[in-house]
This record gives sequence, structure tokens and C-alpha cells, in this order.
Amino acid sequence: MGEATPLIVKDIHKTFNDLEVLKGISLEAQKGDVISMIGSSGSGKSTFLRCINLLETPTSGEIIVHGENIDFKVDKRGERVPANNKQVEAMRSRLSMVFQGFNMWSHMTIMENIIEAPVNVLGKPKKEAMEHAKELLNKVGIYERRDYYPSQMSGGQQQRAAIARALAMEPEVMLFDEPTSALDPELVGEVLKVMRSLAEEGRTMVVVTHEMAFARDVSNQVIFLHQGKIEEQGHPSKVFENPDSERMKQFLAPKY
Amino acid sequence: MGEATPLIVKDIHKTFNDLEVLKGISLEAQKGDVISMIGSSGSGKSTFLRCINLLETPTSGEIIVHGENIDFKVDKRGERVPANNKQVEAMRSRLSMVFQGFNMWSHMTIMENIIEAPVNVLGKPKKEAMEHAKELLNKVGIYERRDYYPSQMSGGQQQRAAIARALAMEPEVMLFDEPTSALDPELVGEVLKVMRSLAEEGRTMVVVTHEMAFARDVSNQVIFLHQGKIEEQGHPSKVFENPDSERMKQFLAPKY
Amino acid sequence: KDYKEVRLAVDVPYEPFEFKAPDGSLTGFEIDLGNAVCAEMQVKCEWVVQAWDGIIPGLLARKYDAIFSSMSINEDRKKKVLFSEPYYNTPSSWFGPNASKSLDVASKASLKGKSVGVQRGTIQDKYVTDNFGDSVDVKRYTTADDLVLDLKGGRLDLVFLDYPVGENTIIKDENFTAISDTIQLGDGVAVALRKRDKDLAAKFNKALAKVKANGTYEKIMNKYFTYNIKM
Amino acid sequence: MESLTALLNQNEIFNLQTLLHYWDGLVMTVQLVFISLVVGAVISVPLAIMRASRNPWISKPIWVYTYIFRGTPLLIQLYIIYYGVVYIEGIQDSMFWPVVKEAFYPCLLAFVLNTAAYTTEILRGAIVTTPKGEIEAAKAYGMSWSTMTRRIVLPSAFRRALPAYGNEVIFMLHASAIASVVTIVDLTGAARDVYSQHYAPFEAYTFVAAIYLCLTFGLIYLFKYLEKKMLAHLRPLS
Amino acid sequence: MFDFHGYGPSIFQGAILTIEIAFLSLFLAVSLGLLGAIAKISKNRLANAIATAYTTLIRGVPDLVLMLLIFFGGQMLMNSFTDMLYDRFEIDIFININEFIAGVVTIGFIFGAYMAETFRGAFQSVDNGQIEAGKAYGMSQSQIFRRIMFPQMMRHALPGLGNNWMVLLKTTALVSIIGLADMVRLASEAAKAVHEPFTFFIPVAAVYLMLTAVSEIVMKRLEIRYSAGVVKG
Ligand SMILES: Nc1ncnc2c1ncn2[C@@H]1O[C@H](COP(=O)(O)OP(=O)(O)OP(=O)(O)O)[C@@H](O)[C@H]1O
Ligand SMILES: Nc1ncnc2c1ncn2[C@@H]1O[C@H](COP(=O)(O)OP(=O)(O)OP(=O)(O)O)[C@@H](O)[C@H]1O
Ligand SMILES: [Mg+2]
Ligand SMILES: [Mg+2]
Repeated sequence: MGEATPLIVKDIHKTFNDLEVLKGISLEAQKGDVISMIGSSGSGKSTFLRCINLLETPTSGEIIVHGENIDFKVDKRGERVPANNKQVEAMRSRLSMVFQGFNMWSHMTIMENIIEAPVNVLGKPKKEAMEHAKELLNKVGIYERRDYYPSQMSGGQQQRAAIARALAMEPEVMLFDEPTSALDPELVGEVLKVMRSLAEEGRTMVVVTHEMAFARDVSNQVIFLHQGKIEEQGHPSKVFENPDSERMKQFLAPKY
Repeated sequence: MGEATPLIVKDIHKTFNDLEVLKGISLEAQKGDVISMIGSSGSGKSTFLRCINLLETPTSGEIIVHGENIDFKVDKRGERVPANNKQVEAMRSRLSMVFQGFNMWSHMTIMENIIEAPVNVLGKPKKEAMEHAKELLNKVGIYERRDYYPSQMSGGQQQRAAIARALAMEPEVMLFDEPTSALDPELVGEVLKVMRSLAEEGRTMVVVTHEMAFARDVSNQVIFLHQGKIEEQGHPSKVFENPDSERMKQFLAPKY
Repeated sequence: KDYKEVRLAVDVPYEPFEFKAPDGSLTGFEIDLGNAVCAEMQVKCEWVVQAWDGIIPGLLARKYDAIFSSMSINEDRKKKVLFSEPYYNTPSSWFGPNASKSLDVASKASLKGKSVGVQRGTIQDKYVTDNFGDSVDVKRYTTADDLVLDLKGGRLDLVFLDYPVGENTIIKDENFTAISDTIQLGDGVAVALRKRDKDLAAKFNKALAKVKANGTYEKIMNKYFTYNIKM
Repeated sequence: MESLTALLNQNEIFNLQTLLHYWDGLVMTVQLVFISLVVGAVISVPLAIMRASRNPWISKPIWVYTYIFRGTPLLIQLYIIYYGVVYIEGIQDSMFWPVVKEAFYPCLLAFVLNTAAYTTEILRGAIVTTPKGEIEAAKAYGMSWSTMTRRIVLPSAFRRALPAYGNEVIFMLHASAIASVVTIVDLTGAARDVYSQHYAPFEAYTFVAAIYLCLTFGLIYLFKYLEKKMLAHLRPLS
Repeated sequence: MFDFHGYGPSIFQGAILTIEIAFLSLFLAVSLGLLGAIAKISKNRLANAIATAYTTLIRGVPDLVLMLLIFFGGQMLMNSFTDMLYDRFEIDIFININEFIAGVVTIGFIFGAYMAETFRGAFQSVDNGQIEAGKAYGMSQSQIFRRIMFPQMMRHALPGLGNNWMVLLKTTALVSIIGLADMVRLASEAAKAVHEPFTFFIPVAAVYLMLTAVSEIVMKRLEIRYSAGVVKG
């Protein structure tokens, strides 16, 4: 038997109050897979990513990270919650995430933001973490801004810092929520290059994106989400060239 | 003599601490003009927009809105500040802005966010403001979410709400800071359609964008900012087809 | 100058000199005496209840005209206010558990190392501090009740108190007793007035003398005391 | 030095003896306030975390504690702890008696419990207003609850709590004046002694007020400095 | 069950006075605190300096001393004027400063300084982007304050505000030194009269705890109200 599959998600449902946002999403990501999630605004892409690392607890469904099935229980309030915090933490330290709103820790400088989790979660020596951070900051082009606070950075700079923070964890699986939304085309290119090299290193990625070019060129699986359901799924060549779904066709039609 | 020019900016400089972020930017926007500002991350685009409506006070330079020259004075600390708050407020109510981070008021629902300024700044009757808000919310497709708080909305939904909020002011000049960054291509198309129709109504717009297609197709002037200076400026056909600047050529080169 | 109305400040309760009945009415030796003095002066007296900490500032600020509240005469106070002739002086006494009855309170040696409670800023405080300050541990309390609590709770070995206070609080408990004889201290208690109101002080002195002479004073005293406090 | 003693001798109230008395009082006040603030702050951290918990079995008992200690006057708490303790059966023969007999420790206990209750509430408020996104980021990076609390929630909460905590420190300094009712000679106790000996309320109290003022200025300055250092990430409001 | 030796009603009277003073001075303190906080975060140097002097000085001086200073000092100032009339012209008039008003003003004034600090901290915790959005839409300073800063600041201010209120409530006992018969004063009179110091802690503590309970309910409500739009983590 080979290595365990990095990430399997089975039939995730998520309801906010009465609003069913996810209506049964499944996904399987092998080592080195790059899965693009596309779909219109509000279709549930962010919610799905947040369910994977349990920032939202799915109303039902299974999550299996590196062969380990996350346990759930029902708490006194009747809500479904993860049964074992240690398990969740261990799982999360194998994943890392770039948030749509970046969520940089505002009381830390960029450098501090980046070394925080490697030092305090993975137990890396501080010096080593800083070396690595330096490298990453150079890669995303904001090394000179390392001692700035997030509030003093431009949108694109913050986004790059968030990407560097995620990369610093050297995780098996990366979840990216629109990682290039605040970047100019040139930087988009840079960042996608970085991501492609990560995929080549064998890391697994789930990327929510509006960059169709990226979805087409870099990923080996595309998922099109529509109103909480998967409308179309498959290799990009198929999804983009020859979609089954009407909705997908419409989504892809050029607009101006 | 015809109407006054909606917006003239002359030789704006802006320095943060010792960092010169803007190094002399000028711009003239006539009625119905759509000016696209492009440039790499950190080049000073947001700072420039924020200087126009004086969220940052330019270190030097002039701003003339609708023929009125904004007065500055030097305060006791030796800082340059607007001389007349009333003038600034009046000017700002002619302008409206979509922020890069949206900045929706978190303690108000979407509807409340949208009618806030029309009712309290322009003195519109509440009912009328709500009617108008409803129309705008329908236009950007989030009418059903009108009673949500911003924190309950997806990134793209928040961005659309921010656009609706800006439109509700029916301003002469609109400043958009990457108004489509969180939107999928389909919605980008929708929003750009809305913006195009605004231009046709005769409103003036300054749009920071990473959508080269928009800059090319909708705007009648493109400004390429690089390290706080204008590297290239002119009609999109010229800027895109035949740029003078090396930097601009590089910026436009396809990346993947 | 004519005084038709005089306001007298008093801090309550200080049994049996002044205390408030549950219904709010004031009684006690000084209240009766004060009323008698006012009757003698033929002025209308109004009693004002005032907390001790603000009692002299209140006088100086003219919130009332005189303090009739067991204020002992002392040199430092004389710099701030004008005293009338004294109108009473109570003895002081040592109190302690029955076991300490045999202590020789006149000798420094036998008190050595004891914790002694006094009420802060009283003449008793001064007496103990001056005579025993270097051999006993003087503990100063804001109110007599606190001091009694600590005596009964075992934190204090002895207390040195105004006799009437001790009589009312300590020796009612049969485990405690007065030790040795009472001691007369200080220059007595007098009415305190503003320095500029010399004419009012004269009126008080005249009336006090009259009351002391015509038997009214004894009548009032006997109502509250079994021993002589007259001065 | 001689001229100083000469000067002091001329002055009736502020002679060497009273000044020494004030000095002892100052030392006592600083000791009491400092120890109770430090101990109070230390225990308020776990209490605030528990108080912010969503589990009522954890948060409610702490609420009861803060409710009672914020809800009743410190004076009453001090009375009950100081005078009440002697009525515990057999305490006088126990090994605790030498400690309890002195006013210092019961007083310190009352102060600690009081300031910890207030500090707990301040901290809890700051904890629950931590931006949600920052907590999510911490979770997403696999931080355990304790790492997240230690590295993200508390540092960020401390900064927000600082101005309100500055108030609490000054409240405590002023409130410490009531130590004198249980025979402790603190600054106020010293002032009261001097006041009643010399009957010079103005001099005795203004002098001690000036000392308190200096102490408070010191504290305010300290907090300003801390805020400047710790709140660097907040851009100034305009 | 508890024997208050007939002093119950008078303590109840005192409790009413305590409550009156507490609420009125709270109102004053919050108003002064808001003003002070605005001045402290404003760029106006003069306003800033005045507010800083206010919060520093007032918080620096012990309450008791301030009370004596404001009430008796004020009265003496008034008197030195009337004394001059008396000494020069034999005109004897006396202008009385009302104790109740003096008490409310003094306590309101003291706690205004603490409130100012609390509010200042809360204002600084409001996300700058929220304020910028207000500015960008042409809101005036006062509109931004009323419509955006205040509602968002309250969430951060509430814990500190609650603490200040708790301390203020107990500080009302200070008014006894200027001659007012508040609950604590009356209870301690009663305690001394019957020589039972502990007995009268019970009604005092009960009243305070009752007021605290009401405050907790109000606080909870305010907390909910000012947390609108905040998703609980
Ligand atoms: N408050 C501040 N203090 C110091 N530097 C600042 C501050 N605000 C912005 N900057 C710096 O100014 C530069 C320009 O920022 P700006 O936000 O204008 O960039 P931008 O062109 O909008 O970039 P993006 O496309 O990434 O949004 C950046 O390098 C940023 O770090
Ligand atoms: N806390 C919440 N309470 C109620 N509804 C919510 C909450 N969070 C998200 N939603 C709703 O869930 C839906 C999906 O949101 P989600 O953020 O997953 O969308 P998305 O696909 O990421 O969109 P975008 O591309 O705009 O970021 C939206 O309609 C949103 O309004
Ligand atoms: Mg999203
Ligand atoms: Mg920007």
C-alpha cells in the first residue's frame, strides 16, 4: 500500500440558520493534485474550504485527512461538533490556508506573522523559521516590508504576506481562497508560478479562484460549484472545452 | 463657459514617514470620463485614490473638485491639513468611493449601509432611499441578502454591497479601488456593464483595476503607475498597443 | 451681633453623648446640654449631623456655626478654631480580658510587647504613644467598635479608651474588665467656633457658666452617668 | 543636611518624625498596591479566560465571583475578611494565626480578590472582542487552544484592555487608602495620624494628596509608554 | 430574620439618596467622559491638552481630597468673598453651596476622567476603515461620531464602563463627608449605635448587589445591542 490520500471529503452539507449553503460536496485530492474550485459569488466556495479545516463544522459529511477520519459528536446544545480537539489540531497543522480576507494578525509585524505558526505549532527553531520566512518574503517580493504591520501595507502586499504565511507551514495540503484577487496580472503570474512549483514538489492544493486561466493551465481537476452543489467536475480540458452543464457554459461565456 | 471640470488633481506627492509613495501625480477627468489606473501592487494606486478625497492628506499638490480648489493649511505640528472641514465634507459628498477592503459598516445590515449616507448626508427621505437601494441591490444581485450583516456575506457579496453603497450616492465622481477583485468573471462582466452605463449617464470615474480587459475596453484614459510615478498615460489603444515605457511592456507581457 | 439662630454640628453616634434614635431624633448628654445652653442664650438651635472628617472644614466653610460634638481641646486645634470654656472631661481607662486584671499598667516593663489598641487621634492615643510608644505595639483604629472587635477576637491584648465608651461596649461582656483606676487626661471638651466669632464664644461661655451653676448641668449628667464628668 | 534638619525643626508639622511616618506609609502603600495588583493580574488571566468560556459550568462560577466582589464595597470585603477571620473556629490555635493576626495579610487578600474581579471583567471584555478572522487564522494553522490563547488572543486582548486596566490600577491605588481602617499605617493612615495629632487637615492631606498624585502620574506615564509600545499596530485616529 | 433594630427605614431612605446620586453622577460622568475622549483623540492641540490635564489631574488626586477640595474649597472661596464684605462693610451674607449638587458634580467630575480613558481606548479599537468609509461619504465629524464610531466603540467600552460604574456606585459613600446622609453613612451610624458592625453590612451589601444585578442585566442588553453584526467566534 502506498501513502495515505492527503484529503478526502465526503458529502459535506452546511446549513446557516435555515439557509443550506452546501448541499453535498465531495472531493478527493491525491498527492500533487491541484484542484480548482470555481463558481459564482455566494455559491459556497469559501464555506467549503472553511469546512475542510473545520472552521465551520459541516452539518453532515465526512472529512478524511491523510487517512484519518475526523470524529464528530453532538454536543449538549444539539450541535454537531468535532469530537476530539487534539485530532482537529493535528489535522490543521497538516493543512494551511490563505483566507479571502487575509486575516493577518494585526498586532504582529509581517515577519512575526509568518514565523508564528512554524515556531509555536511545528516547534521550529526561531532562527530557522526566520531564514525560511526571509526566503518566502523574497519570493513574493515583500522582503523590505517585513517589519511593517499589516495595516501599513497595500492590499496586494497583505495578500502576498498571507500567502507567505501559508507557505511557511510547508503543509501537505494547502487551501487557497482567491489567493490572487488583490494582485496585478504580473504578480498573479509570479504567485501562480510559485504554486505550480509547489504542486511539482508534490504538495496538494485546493484553490478557490476566479482566474480561469489558472484553473485551466495549472490544475488537474476543476470543480464548478453552483448554489451549493457541484455542477461540473473533471479535468480542466473537459470542463472548459466541453462542459455538460448549461450553467457552466453560461459562466464561461465571455462578457465584454 | 460650460460646466466646471469634475476633477483635477495636480502634482500630488505623498510621503509616509520617510517613504515617498506618490511622486507627483496629476490627472484631469472630464464629465463622463472613465480613467483606469493600473500598476503593480504597492505602486501607490490606493494611496492616490485616498488622497483625492483626502483620506490621506497629500504632502503637496492641488485638488480641484468641480472647480473648487481645496484649501490646505499647515497646522501647529507643521503638518499639512485641509483648511476647511466644511469644504472637505461638501467635496466628499460629491465623490463616492468603493474601498479595496470594502469597509462596510459592520454594525449595520446591508440595507442600512446603503441608505446611511443618502439619508444622513444628502438628506434624502428614508423611503426614497430605500426604494433606490432596492433597485441597486437588484442590479448587483444581492437583494435577498439585504438584511444580512456584512460579516454574514461572502467576499463577492460584500464587494457588490460596497458598489451598491457607492452608487446610492449618485455622485458626480466615483472612485473605485479594485471593484471586481472578489468577483467571478460572470459578475465582473455584470459590474462592468453597470459601470459602463454610469459612464454613459455622464458620471466621471477613476477606477483602480487589475482587469486589463476593462481598462482597455471601457476607459477612455489609462494611467500606469510605477513606484509612485506615472510611467505611461493615454488612451487605452495607445497604452496597450504601443506603450513607450519598458516597464509597461513588461507589465503587459503574458505570464502563463 | 445678634444671633437668633445657631447651627450646631454633631457627629453621631457617640454614646451616651450623642446618638440617633431609629426614628432619626437626636438624644444624648451633649444634645440635652446643647439645648439647655441654647435655651439659656435664647437662640434657636438647629442640629446638623456631620461626619467627623469634614467637621472642621464644614465649620470654616460656615455650613454651621459651632461644633458641639465632644471635641477635645488641644493646642493644634486651637490654631484652627476658637474653643469655649470646657464643659466636660471623661476619665480614660485600660480594658482587657479578665486574665490581665493583674497587670501593672503603670509600668512600662509589664506592658512590654503587648498590642494595645487606641482610637486614632484621641487623647488616649497621644497618652499611650507618649508613655508607652517604644515598648508596646500601638494599633490605631478609626472607630471604637473596630477596636472592641479586635480585642474580643484576640488580636489585641489591651485597649486604652475613654471610660464611658469602654463601659458601654467592653465590660458588658463578662470576660472583659477595666484594669486599674481611671485616669484623667487632657484639657476637656469644649464648643468649637470660628475664630472671628468671638462674640458667639462669649455668649456660649456665659450660658455654659449659668447652666453649670444653676443645677441644670447635674440634672442632665445624672441622666446619663453614674460618675462625675463635670468641668 | 544640617540646614535641612534646621528647616524641618522650624516646621511644626513636617518634622523629621512625621516625614519618616509618611515614608513608612508610602512604603506600605506601594507594597500593598504592588503585590495585590501583580497577584490580582496573574490570577485574573485564567479567570477571564474561564469567564469568556461558552461553557456555563466554567463561566458562571467566575461570574458569581466577579459579581460579588465588584458588587459590594471593598470596605465590607475588608471588614469581613479581617474581622471575620478571627471567628473561624480554632483559628487562634492554628498555624495560620501568626499570619492572620497581622492586618497585612487579610488586607492583601481582600485587595487581591477585589482587583482580580475587576481585572477579570476587563480582560474578558477584551478577549471576546478579538477579531474573529484572527482567531480563525490561528485555528487554521493548527494552533492548539492554549497556543492560540497564549500567542494570539491574550496579546491582542491585553493591548485592548490597557486603557481600562490603567483605570483599575489607579482605582486600586486610591482604594488602598482604606487599609488604614484595619490599623495598617499606609499613606492615608500616616496622613490621618498626622492630621489628628496636629489637627492640620489641609497640610496633612494636601501633602499626602501630592504623594498620591506623584504615584498616579508615574502610573499614567507608565501606561502611556506601554500603550505607545504595544499599540504600534493601530494607526492613529484622525 | 435580620434585626436592624428599627434602623431599616432610615437606611432605606439613605439607599434612595445613594441611588439618586449614583445615577445623576453617572449621567454627568458619561457625558464628560465622551467629551474628554473626543478631545483626547482629536487633533486639536488645545482640546487635547485640556482633556489630558483633566484626566491626569483628576485621576491623580484621591477622591476624598477632591471632594473636600471642591465642596469646602468652593464654599471657602465663596466665603472669602462674603467675609470680605463682612470685614469691610459689616454685611453678613452667606451663600450656601448645595450638598446634593456638590456631591453629584464632584463624583460626576471624578468619574468623567475615568470614563474618558475608557472611551478613548474603545474609540481606538474601532477599525479605521469604518471611519474612513464614513468620511469618504461626506459625513460630518459629528455624523461619523454618532452613526459609526459611537455604536462600534460601545462594544469595546462596555466592560470598562461597567467597572467604572461599579466603582462609582460605591464612591457615592464619600458624600457623607460633605454632610449628606447616604446609605453607607446611615448604616454605619446604626452599626455604631447598636455596636454591631456586621449586622448592617447585610442591607448595604444587599442593596449594592441588587443594583449590581440590575446593572448586569442592562449591561447584557447593551452588549447584545452593540454586538449587532458581529459573528461570534
Ligand atoms: N500607513 C502607512 N504607513 C506606511 N506605509 C504605507 C502606509 N499605507 C501604505 N503604505 C505603503 O505605501 C505603498 C503604496 O500603497 P498602496 O496601498 O497605495 O498600494 P497599491 O498601489 O494600492 O497596491 P495594491 O495593488 O497592492 O493595493 C505601499 O508600499 C505601502 O506599504
Ligand atoms: N455566518 C453566516 N451566516 C449566514 N449566512 C452566511 C454566513 N456565512 C456565509 N453565509 C452565506 O453563505 C453563502 C456562501 O458564502 P461563501 O462565503 O461560501 O461564498 P463564496 O462562494 O465564497 O463567494 P465569494 O466568491 O463571493 O467569496 C452566501 O450566500 C453567504 O451569504
Ligand atoms: Mg468566498
Ligand atoms: Mg490598493
